[in-house]
Amino acid sequence: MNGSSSDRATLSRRVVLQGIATIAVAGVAGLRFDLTGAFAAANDAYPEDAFRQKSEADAIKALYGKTAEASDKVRLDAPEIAENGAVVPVSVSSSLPDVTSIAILVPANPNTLAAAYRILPGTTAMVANRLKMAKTGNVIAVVEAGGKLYSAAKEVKVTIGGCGG
Amino acid sequence: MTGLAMAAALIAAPSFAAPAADAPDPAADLKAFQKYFRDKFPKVKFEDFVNGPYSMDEGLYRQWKEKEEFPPYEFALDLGKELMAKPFGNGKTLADCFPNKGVGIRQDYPYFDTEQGKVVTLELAVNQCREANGEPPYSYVKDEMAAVTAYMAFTSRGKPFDVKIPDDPRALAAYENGKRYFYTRRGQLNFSCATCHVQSPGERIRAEVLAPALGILNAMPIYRSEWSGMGTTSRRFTSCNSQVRGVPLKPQDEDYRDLEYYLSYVSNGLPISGPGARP
Amino acid sequence: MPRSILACAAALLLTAVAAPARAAEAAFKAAYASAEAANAEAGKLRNQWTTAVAALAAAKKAAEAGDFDKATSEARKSEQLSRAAIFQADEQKTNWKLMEIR
Amino acid sequence: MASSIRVRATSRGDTTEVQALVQHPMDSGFVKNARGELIPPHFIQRLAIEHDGKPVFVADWGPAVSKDPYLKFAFKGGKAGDELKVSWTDNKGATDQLTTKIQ
Repeated sequence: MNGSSSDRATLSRRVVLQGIATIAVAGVAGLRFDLTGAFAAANDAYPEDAFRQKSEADAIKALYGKTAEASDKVRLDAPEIAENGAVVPVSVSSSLPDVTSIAILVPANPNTLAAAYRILPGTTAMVANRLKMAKTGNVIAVVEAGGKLYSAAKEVKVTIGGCGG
Repeated sequence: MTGLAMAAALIAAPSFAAPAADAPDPAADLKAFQKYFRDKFPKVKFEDFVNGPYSMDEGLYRQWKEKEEFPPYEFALDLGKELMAKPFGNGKTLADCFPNKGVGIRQDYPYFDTEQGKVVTLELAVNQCREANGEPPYSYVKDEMAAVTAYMAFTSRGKPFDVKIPDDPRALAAYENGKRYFYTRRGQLNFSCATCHVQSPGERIRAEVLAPALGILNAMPIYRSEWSGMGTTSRRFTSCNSQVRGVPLKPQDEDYRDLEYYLSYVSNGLPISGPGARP
Repeated sequence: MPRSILACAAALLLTAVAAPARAAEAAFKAAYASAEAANAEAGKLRNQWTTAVAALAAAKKAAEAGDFDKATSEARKSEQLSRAAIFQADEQKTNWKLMEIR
Repeated sequence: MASSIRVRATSRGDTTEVQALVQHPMDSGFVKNARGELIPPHFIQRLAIEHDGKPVFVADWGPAVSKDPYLKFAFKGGKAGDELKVSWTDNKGATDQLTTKIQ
């Protein structure tokens, strides 16, 4: 298994930068975020808005209302080279306690958020799925645990794009 | 213009003296063919040649194994089973046309039909059955045809290819024609089937890892990620032709059936592994 | 009066343009006919190239749009490609054996 | 009509592992058909799994999930014979569901 990746260092730097930007914004809009960010709460609707976002930061914000920090307790498994961008096996798991949600993002796609999973009490913090990737780029896993967000990233090379044609 | 460059290259190519025609000897061909691949890939286990590019590349192998946990051809298998048993207008079924109701017989196709005087592939046999019972033929390339052949392959998994060349000059001629088709360069890229699948298996062409010709049909039909769906041997042949920029023949054209006859024969002994999954 | 002069001038201009246009159309027709023949011959050898067929279609489309220069050049390209395909098919009639595993 | 859902759920020790495969085009809305027209988006938005009537897993999907989506997860509890219900809804309002037993 080739676990999460060499890109973690670059990701964490980026997340830190985004974090600074978000704090600035949150100073104004913080209250709203606190109200809308409770993705893990029961009986919420399909997060239509989060799935429409183009950037990683906007998608995470729309989904959770906060920003993520890189963590080696988020394990992201994806191939180095995808056999085909139409079907990229991606799995995410975490050793963090109290995981309530796992989201997977592909910033190179037209819409960044690919899937968001609610991990209910008693459910293992693990999910595997198959995703489309338009081109080479990072896959980002975000895990919500104990009310905070943690992330990991891995670059997947896509030589045959997954957007058809 | 690449086309013109190609034309120039063709014209400039030195003309080799063609080897003298020798008597056809399928058994010797089979031995040489299988030896070539064993020698070229000493680390690949013989039975693994049926797994195409996955036998040649570690990263691909892992992705394949992950997909096999719940393979994408699952739905085709169920549909195939249903279609085999579904009564035609006259009450008969597709299964009635085949020995042992079509179960566990994939390895015997294609065969040379001495009455029809031609090679009958599994796909042709399916449509001959439908038409003989007053039903319209299936499309040769996907959907129902892929589903029923997937089901027949699945029930034959592990059985070694057992294609026979009867003592009939027409059968031998069909075999030789298939071999000719396999090695003949065509299309603007000037590739033969062998260019990719004999000389370069395991290598990447653009993004794809090429499958070895040995065992390539054992996995048919296949779910290709590139197609986002199932495809038959017919689909594989026609798409190969287009990829080298040649206009494909009609599915189940005599040349294609003979090609399938040749390629299946030289893979005799390797187990049926279809339906397969391919990038 | 000035109107009819203008009309006359326009008519003259039209004929002046029309003559070379007719020549271009004739050149296209000839080029297209021989491209079609070459394509048919490659077909008989069961070795048409997709690029030759595509160029032939592009020629027809350009001609229908009245662009005979482009149509002629596409037709000529198609014919050259078909000629190469024919050469390839003839050469491979025996040379396929060079690649055979034995 | 056969169900669009295939499920394999196996209980090992105190954990039940669930794998599901759903037959669905998952059209993203960015792909053109043979005539060059965009195929409108058509994808599953939510897939939910209940164990003996209690929700254990909720998936929210966008169009970047592959055609014929696959999912694997696990939960504590659940034993052979227990009921597992899988249901989905797509962006056009279509739904399907399947109830199976844990192996």
